[in-house]
Amino acid sequence: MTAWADHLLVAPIVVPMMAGAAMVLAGNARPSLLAGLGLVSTVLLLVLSATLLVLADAPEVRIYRLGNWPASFGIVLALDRLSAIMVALTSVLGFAAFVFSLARWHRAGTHFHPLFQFQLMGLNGAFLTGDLFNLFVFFEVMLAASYGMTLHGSGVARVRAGLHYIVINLLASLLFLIGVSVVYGIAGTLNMADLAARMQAVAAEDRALLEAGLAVLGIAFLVKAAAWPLGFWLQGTYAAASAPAAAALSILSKVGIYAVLRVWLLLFGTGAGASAGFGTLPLTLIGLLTIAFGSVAVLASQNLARLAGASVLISSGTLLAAIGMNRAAVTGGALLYLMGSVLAIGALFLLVELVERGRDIGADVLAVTREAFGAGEDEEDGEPGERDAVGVPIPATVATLGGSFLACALLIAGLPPLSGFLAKFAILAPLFTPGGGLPSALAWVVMAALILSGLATAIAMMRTGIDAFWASPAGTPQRVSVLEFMPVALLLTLCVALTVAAGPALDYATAAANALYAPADYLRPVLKAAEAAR
Amino acid sequence: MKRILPHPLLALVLLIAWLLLVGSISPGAVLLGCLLAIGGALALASLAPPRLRLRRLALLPGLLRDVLVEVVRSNNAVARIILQPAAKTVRHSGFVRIPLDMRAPYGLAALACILTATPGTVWVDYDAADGTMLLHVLDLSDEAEWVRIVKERWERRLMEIFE
Amino acid sequence: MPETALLLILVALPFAGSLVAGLLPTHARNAAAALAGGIALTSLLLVWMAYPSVSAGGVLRADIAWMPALGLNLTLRMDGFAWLFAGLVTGIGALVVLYARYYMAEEDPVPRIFAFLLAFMGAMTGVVISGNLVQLAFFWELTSLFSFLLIGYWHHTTTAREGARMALTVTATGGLALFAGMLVLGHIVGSYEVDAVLEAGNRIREHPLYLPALVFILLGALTKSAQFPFHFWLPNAMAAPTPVSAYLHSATLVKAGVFLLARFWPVMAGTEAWFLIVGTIGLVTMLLGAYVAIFQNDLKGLLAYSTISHLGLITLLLGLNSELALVAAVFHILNHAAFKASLFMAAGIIDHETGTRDIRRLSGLNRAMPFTARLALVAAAAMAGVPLLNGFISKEMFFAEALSADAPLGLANILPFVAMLGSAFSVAYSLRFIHGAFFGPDPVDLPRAPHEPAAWMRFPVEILVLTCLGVGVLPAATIGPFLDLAVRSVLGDDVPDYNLSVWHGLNLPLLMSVVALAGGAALYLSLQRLLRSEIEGEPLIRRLEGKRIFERTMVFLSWRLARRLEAVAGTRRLQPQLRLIVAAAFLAGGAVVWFRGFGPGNLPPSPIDPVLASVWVVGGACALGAATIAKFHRLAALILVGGAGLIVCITFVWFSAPDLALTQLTVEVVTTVLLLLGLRWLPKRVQVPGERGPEVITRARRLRDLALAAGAGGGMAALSYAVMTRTPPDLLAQDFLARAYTEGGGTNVVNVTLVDFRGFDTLGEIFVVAAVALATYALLRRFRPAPDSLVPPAQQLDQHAAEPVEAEGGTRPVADWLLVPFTLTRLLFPVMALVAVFLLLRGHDLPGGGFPAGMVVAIAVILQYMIGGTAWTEEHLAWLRPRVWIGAGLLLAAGTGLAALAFGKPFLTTYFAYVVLPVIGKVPVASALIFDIGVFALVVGATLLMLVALAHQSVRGRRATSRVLTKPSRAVRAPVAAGED
Amino acid sequence: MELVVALAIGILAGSGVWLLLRPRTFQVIIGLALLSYAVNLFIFSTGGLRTGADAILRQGAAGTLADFADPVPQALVLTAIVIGFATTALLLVVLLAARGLTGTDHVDGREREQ
Amino acid sequence: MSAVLLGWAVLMAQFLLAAATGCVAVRLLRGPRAQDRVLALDTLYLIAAMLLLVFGIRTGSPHYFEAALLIALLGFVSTAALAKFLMRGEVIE
Amino acid sequence: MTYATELPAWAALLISLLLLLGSGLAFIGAIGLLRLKNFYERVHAPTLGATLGMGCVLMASMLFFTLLQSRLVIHELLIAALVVVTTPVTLMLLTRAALYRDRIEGNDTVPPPPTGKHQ
Ligand code: NA
Ligand code: NA
Repeated sequence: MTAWADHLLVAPIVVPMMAGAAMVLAGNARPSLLAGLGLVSTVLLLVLSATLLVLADAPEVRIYRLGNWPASFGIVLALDRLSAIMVALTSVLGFAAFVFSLARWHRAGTHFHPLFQFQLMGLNGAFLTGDLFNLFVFFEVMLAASYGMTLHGSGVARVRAGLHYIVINLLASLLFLIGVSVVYGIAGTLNMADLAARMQAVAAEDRALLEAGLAVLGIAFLVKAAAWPLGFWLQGTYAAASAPAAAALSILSKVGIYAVLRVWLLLFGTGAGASAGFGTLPLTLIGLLTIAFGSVAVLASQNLARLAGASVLISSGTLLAAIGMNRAAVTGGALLYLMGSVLAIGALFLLVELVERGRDIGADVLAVTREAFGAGEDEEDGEPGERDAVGVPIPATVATLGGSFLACALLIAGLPPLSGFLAKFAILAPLFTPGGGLPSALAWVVMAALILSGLATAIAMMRTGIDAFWASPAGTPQRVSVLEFMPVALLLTLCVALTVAAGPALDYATAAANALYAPADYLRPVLKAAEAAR
Repeated sequence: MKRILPHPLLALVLLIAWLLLVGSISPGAVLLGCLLAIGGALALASLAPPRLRLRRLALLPGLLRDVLVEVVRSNNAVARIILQPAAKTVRHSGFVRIPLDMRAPYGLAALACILTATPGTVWVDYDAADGTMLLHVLDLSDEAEWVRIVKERWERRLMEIFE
Repeated sequence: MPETALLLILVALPFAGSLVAGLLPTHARNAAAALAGGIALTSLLLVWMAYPSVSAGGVLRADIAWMPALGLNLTLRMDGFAWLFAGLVTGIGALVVLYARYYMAEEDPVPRIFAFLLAFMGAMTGVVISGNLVQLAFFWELTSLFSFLLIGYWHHTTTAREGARMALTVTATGGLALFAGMLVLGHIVGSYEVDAVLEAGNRIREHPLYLPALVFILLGALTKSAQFPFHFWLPNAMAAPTPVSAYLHSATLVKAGVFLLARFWPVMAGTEAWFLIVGTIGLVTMLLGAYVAIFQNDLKGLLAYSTISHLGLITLLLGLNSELALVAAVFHILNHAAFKASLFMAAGIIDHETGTRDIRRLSGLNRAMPFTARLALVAAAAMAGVPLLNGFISKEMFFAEALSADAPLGLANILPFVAMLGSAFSVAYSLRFIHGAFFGPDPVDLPRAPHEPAAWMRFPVEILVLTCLGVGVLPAATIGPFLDLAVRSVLGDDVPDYNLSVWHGLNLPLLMSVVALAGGAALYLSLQRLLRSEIEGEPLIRRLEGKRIFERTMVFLSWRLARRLEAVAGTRRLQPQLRLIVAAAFLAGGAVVWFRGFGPGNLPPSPIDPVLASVWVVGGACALGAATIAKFHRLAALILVGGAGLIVCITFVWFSAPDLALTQLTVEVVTTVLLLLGLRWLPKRVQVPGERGPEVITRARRLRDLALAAGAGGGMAALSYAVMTRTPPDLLAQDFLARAYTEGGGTNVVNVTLVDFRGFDTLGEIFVVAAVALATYALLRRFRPAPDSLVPPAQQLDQHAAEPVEAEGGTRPVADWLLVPFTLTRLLFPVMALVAVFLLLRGHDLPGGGFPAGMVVAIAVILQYMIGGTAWTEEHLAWLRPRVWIGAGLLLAAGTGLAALAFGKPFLTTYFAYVVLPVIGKVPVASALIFDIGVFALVVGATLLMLVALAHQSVRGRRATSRVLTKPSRAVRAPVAAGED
Repeated sequence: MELVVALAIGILAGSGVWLLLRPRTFQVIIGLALLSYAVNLFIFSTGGLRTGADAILRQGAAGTLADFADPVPQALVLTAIVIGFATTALLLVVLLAARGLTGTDHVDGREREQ
Repeated sequence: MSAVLLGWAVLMAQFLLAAATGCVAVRLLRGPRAQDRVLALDTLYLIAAMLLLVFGIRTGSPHYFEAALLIALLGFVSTAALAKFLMRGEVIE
Repeated sequence: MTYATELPAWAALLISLLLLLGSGLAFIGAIGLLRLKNFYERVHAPTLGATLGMGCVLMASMLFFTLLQSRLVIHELLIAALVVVTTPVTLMLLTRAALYRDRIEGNDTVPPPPTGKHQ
């Protein structure tokens, strides 16, 4: 018998699954029914993920054996803190994007609702599964739905970007398959815990092969994580996607990061024998290059949406670099960073649409050229009187949007007072442990990268923000419905909460990271279940 | 009856096909086969195929035998043509337009099957307006002979069966 | 009041007030001002309440856990020095609020500015009473942020936006450097607590990371204090409303930098590096600022550069590595705050009442506003260092330090002269301020008729000027205790003897003062002509305009360079991206192999089957052929791919995988139809026979791709060979085979694996198919063919056979050339369905299963579409509703999984039993079959949804064309579609 | 036999990659089709090549790897085939939509300027 | 005896079919016209079905029959689609 | 070929002959595909394999499995039926397509469309 509480592990997958399936059957004729189903599902997911967060805060991972087959033989779900964090982020972002879409986007094309649910299902599945091939399957569920979501609404830009997105992800999926099958061919198992347990026993002459397979797998993950030079698809895709789709996408790129974290640390942890620590330096270097490219891209962005996309690159790079440092404390910081970054970038993507609404197309380009060619210098050359300058009252909508934008900017650039700053500190502090030995050269580079990328983001966002909120004539304020603003407010409120409760959040994240670095706690329950069944 | 089993003959064929597939004539297989045959016939009915009426079933075995013989014979003939040295090509191929009297769809289909199944001839086209059929023949020495063969050997007997 | 609460309230109250003010209605100016003033005064009161314990040498603390794991807590710490600064911040803050109430125009949305002012005050308070390094950096960046908002208050003007942006760029950059410095400092000290840092002076100075820490921290401090070469942002920040300028320039923003220098002076100063960096920069800044100030025509510009100069002076003092100099610096911080705030307010009053701040237009205002003139005069005199005013005393101390400085590199010799020169400049610009605005003939052509401002607007100026006077006359009695308190808390017991008195006797500093005063006056007089000229800016270094250089640099770095780099390091094109991914995968796998080294495995290869080998010669030829001709001969490539697929299928059979063969086969057929459906919408691509060969670059690119393709192919071949020839590990497969029948209830292990052991994979997989089908359908709903594909294919224009032919029994649905196929294919429909059911039912035990079965049904329907046409088929197969099949299939499959929960089993647990039925006998009942039926239904629905949606485009296209082309003519014919050969 | 299959995989993959890197959408989709053949065979091959092994268990008997081909890679290939089919369909539709909206069949939705 | 004879015959049959595949492949690659290629593909389907049947005899396993059946049942659908495309420029009208 | 040891010799011989004949016909058909001059001639070639060739192999299969499993195995008949029904459809469509294309290109070796029809 399985206790009802155990089913909670599979619930985040099953709820959107059933909701989506029911939506397909219901058809497009009754939009309110679809919206209602979606609301029930997303709210339920919120509740579930909160419960899982609590459940996961335990010394051992929780295991759910699908089909009642023993672990390592059937497919198991495994809930640890990392999974719980990712599922919670998915739920929050999913809820926000869903509510946002109810204002107008869900009517922009057919099948929005079921695809949205499938995307949530894919994400949750990817985060919860303990099986490598099942991870592939859920990657595909999530991607298949995200293809639909990015194309939602159609139009030249979306289709053009969608084509790239799909082709690249298909290639990455093929790489994933190659990697998985090599792993199976050499190690003889697909269960991640089982695999980790077998790592040490892999014969020396087979190890190179296994590692080659995992390296290919790693490339697949890095493509999904949009690491440089494999992630040029990201900006275009995110910029073209509709706002709720892009917001949900902001966690999609983190799936690659999650996979790296999960697979790398499990397989190449201290228990991996000769393979321990495999590929960490390349990971950091790739992360640093990604940060560098993201910073350049953020500065070179001609519009808000591309800027937001570039900030995803920086965020991915930061996480990869931090994970590559291969230290639990740094990874803990990185997880804190991940939480804030996903929420903030999600909020930004929603905001982009609200800000851009009603603005001239190409206004951003103008803003940059204005700066580039120093237009407006004439004004200063005149009389330095300021009395004709009387403040312009800002409509409440603009003020709210501006404030939210400012909050996003602070979060993403990692400036005080919001959690972005604390997260960067949490990554850097262990690298510069008070009183420890001299920090490594890599630590200095990471510090420089984090700080300079924050600066680049700040400059770029300031430029765009000034142009969007200050320079444009406050003529007709954008029409923004409460339904659209509430999700942004929710996400930002959570960021504020993350700032205030940074201590507990960091403790949770560090506990998650520590568990990743001590995979014994992950292996034990899985293998125990496997043993019991034999 | 017609509503339950619209195409009894086809249903029977389906039942036989099912039994062949499962390779068993156990009661279970037959029962399931009957159900599926009825279902298949219903599905077919929705496609509104022309009605199949077999008038003189007795002619069928003879026809089949002749077809088989013709298939073997023309296999041999065509194999020879293919394998003969390239130099000795005096044969020429070509199209023959043959006026047909038969209008029954199944009869026409059967004729097409027979002509195509015998190597050396291919049914190319059928013109419903003037009821002519275009045949391509690999070894075309005498057009009139082919018209005769088609009309006498096949069309006449098929018309007896299907019309 | 407990100290924790006091400190917390001190920091939190302004922020809370800010929030409230921000929510006030736009024109609630009195409410906002009252709120802001009340909060500033309350804060001042709180500071005053702290005086008893601070003055007793105590340090107030508050410590609240925030991120204890990393040593970052909300640590507030108020010692004498912090107390003094807190007093300055809140006290001047209160005055500024009062001033702003009268200064800001009636129609200005003032609650906003009060909100920002309060928040800024809170941030500044946070900086001065931070007890933790990281937290200090935290508040530090907040001051940058709120100053940005304050400077950009009038954001509809370009100057405000640019000033704000420049200020934030420079100070936030510095702030980030400071953050880095704090991390390094924390590393050196072993704690981020200020207390710990202040006790670790020697360790810091001797640590190998001292210099990096110093540079980072100085970058923070010097940018904030507008020191050369980062000074240029400050004059541009005067785009802020004057009350804001008064606040930022006197007590707060720029003072944060020197506050930091003084705060860490005991632990970081005293080294040569300190002197060279801090001292030199202070010196240059002092001179430069003062020199440029003389030539400013804008009252506020003059004051801004004077601020730069005075902060340079303070920095220089701090750089001198002498305790007395530190005392002088702290003292001058206070004095400067007093006179600079009052002067800014005076400038604001002038601007407010006359409508201009241009010194060249202003004149003789002392007649219209005598009281203001007198106040300004006193304040300016304090700035110039006239005796009996506060500026004089700190300047005397400065001169004394300049004389006695122990500076390396012979700097000691020039220091006194530089000090005098700077002082003389300061006298000159002070004279210009007063003389230019208040003296001379009556002004002409002013925007407004000048008169005295409202009394309350002058009140803050009066307070400040009184302070200048009071301190100047009775320094020891007024400022003495406070200065002592501050200095003592910085220096601890090492406080040197200093003498706060106006008269030190006839000494060298006094002489220097006299020379400076006289020299400054002379300089001003001699510059009269130059200053009246229309030439803008200062002589000699006019071209070195910091703002312009900054803008150029920023545009270059943050835009041009970034764009160029992005173009170099990134791409928006697909091909390079794919190339990179392939190369990366190849290199990643290859590198591992290269470094680890591996060869073929230990197993002997199985004997080569010549039949399969020769079949693969064909398969390989198909693949290569497809690769070669896919550009111009699409159809041929499609056919060749079909050939290769068939060979793959045979291979599956060869190696004992019938299920794979079945599935591959059905997929093969559907894919071919699918691609053919698509081919119609692609542009014609015809190879021009006489075309010149590809360009050299193209050829090189192709060569590279060829190498990449060969590498990827070779790599995969090698990898697979290596895996195949290795001893299989302790495979899971063993378990699958052992349990498939006994526990899974099926003899087809692959199928049992699919629907049971790994049923979760299959469940996911069908959702992939469903999602794709839905997405495809949605996209096709919005499909818009390119204009040239709107024309029906040439074939159809040529053959009018598409029109239904009249025949007996009504209109025949198809052209007569399709008659025979139409008859035959309809008969095939139930046969195909039968085969599908057969495959579905046997799947668990024999090759087959839901997926191939579903595909077969879909193919059966597609065949009807192909031969019968869309309209006819949909009329006759109306009961086929793909979306219902999809939904039902998904629900059935997922529902079967859920049903297990009712029996207390985990999701997807299967149930299996034999049921004995009458007549029929023993029948296996497996929930896995229901699952498979779900898969079946889904596959039918999804495949049909996609194919039919695609097929419908032709119908829609035709409808669209018939509107455009009623009579097709040869002229509009598209080139022959299948120009494939 | 391993060599033949390895070479087959190599040729399929090589042809696929070559086409994948071409500028026309149709070439890309054909390339992906070839590449997925290669990958499917690759997955399949990791279970080892067994000609004439039993595919189906005898009733009531448990199988062993001595008589049977490894079912796991087969199950994986089946999943991969299905997913590959679905995504190919989607890609096709997207490339058609791209062609319709942009007027070109270049993968970037615009012809490369020379 | 039977085994030897049958084994030899099966091998020969497979060789002949493989050789047939080779001939077909030449047509498949050379064309010259699209219809030639389609015809070749159709023939390839046919030969593949025969190859599978012979393979079934070689291994004595009945499990490959369904694959041959499917080829016979479905192979023509893709050929018909290709032919229809050649004829009408459109598979489904 | 361990299965085959139980087969009687006559059956083995018969099966062998059928197999060789069937595959031989398929091979000849393939050669025809290669050798014959134009498409309309080539279209006849595969029929060799499709009719008698396939028939022989199917018969061999039926015989073999019937003897091997000691029960009547004749499901191969289905394949035969399907081949008979589907071959005309493909060849007809294909030849007509070729005819159309040749007519369009003005190839005068092919007959014109029937009278009274557009071309
Ligand atoms: Na024939
Ligand atoms: Na199956």
